[in-house]
Amino acid sequence: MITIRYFGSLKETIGRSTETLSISELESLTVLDVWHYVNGDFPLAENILTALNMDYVTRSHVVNDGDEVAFFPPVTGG
Amino acid sequence: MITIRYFGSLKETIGRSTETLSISELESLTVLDVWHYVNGDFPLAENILTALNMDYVTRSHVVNDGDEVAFFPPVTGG
Amino acid sequence: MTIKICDVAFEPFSEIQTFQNALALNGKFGATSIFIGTMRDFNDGDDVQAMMLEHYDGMTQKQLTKMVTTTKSKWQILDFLIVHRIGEILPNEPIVLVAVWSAHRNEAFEACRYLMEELKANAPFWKLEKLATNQNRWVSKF
Amino acid sequence: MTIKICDVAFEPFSEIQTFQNALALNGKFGATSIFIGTMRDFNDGDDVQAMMLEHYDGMTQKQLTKMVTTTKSKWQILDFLIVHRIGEILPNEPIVLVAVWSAHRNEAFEACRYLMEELKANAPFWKLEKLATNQNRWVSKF
Repeated sequence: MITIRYFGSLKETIGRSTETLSISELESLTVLDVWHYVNGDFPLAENILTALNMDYVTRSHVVNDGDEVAFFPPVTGG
Repeated sequence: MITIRYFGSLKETIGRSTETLSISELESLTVLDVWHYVNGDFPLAENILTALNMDYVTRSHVVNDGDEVAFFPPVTGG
Repeated sequence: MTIKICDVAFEPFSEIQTFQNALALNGKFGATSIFIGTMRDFNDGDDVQAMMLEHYDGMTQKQLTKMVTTTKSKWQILDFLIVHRIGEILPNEPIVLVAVWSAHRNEAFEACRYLMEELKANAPFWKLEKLATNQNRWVSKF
Repeated sequence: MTIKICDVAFEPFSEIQTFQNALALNGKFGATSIFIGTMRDFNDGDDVQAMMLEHYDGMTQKQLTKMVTTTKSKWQILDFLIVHRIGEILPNEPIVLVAVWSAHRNEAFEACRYLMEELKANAPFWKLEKLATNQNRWVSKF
């Protein structure tokens, strides 16, 4: 099972903040694959950042069982 | 009359902190001339800074009656 | 070294004073560089009434810790204090505090600036502004 | 805008807090950049017991005022506070405080750094250290 999280304006766009994904053939599933598994054809906008287990990763990074994947717009703290 | 002031380690070297100089022919007297008027042949060391009326000036700046001339080593505040 | 995520208003100067008093660094630090970010009542030409600061709990702490580690590898730093607000913030309330103690001023200045720029670029916070018109607007980067 | 020359120990954080409370800038400033220089108990490899800070009264104020004017012409600044100690200073006592308030962080950071560098380079202060060996030593620049 992997956990998927959304933050900021993307959370509103998607209409969910957290969801989980249980699939059998997790091997070689990338961050981008995870997005499309749960969001279908809805495009992952260019400016959306991606994190795996709370570290920034590229969309082609491989996801493993137990991982937490996050999608969010550019950060605006400070 | 012009006022001459010394600060920091130079004050100790010279042994005075303030003195005045009254001379009749002040015209075209420079900061360096003032130094030698009161300190004779004692050299004005390369690193000594010079101020005229509390603004930094070069040694060739002309001094007028009523001016305050200051000599001091590089500043070390802050 | 302290990183605090704070869901109520904080007083930056008493935070720094309390932190500094507890450091066993008397006579050792010669330089303290501090940055405080405070909420304004205007942004992009509009009046702002309040702001909701959301963050990614866990990732924030992880990223800030990494930034501090990198900063320590670049400059000789004696100690750090970072405080960041989350939740509802009103104009004139502090949002972020970064304070750096070191022996010399260059290190303190450079490290404080670097940390703030890294925090702005990478710490997972998002600001939702409540405008005077009662509209909500996500702050976005250009 | 305040420039203070102070012949007794001062508390930097209460100075800043008091000054900021008196500013009519609530909601207008988004960034505060602060530098505090504190006396260390060591310098150039030697233990230091105390320091006598001499200055050129009048020229100090004149030069600091000029620095502030130049800083204001370079960056959009809302307000400044500069405090500098003179007289006998003990380890762990603050020597200098520079605080800058502005709408945005770049201005605050740049102006604070610029002011400190200008102060170090041009403000007429001289430090005489009293070493642990009881010798006096003028601090010199290299």
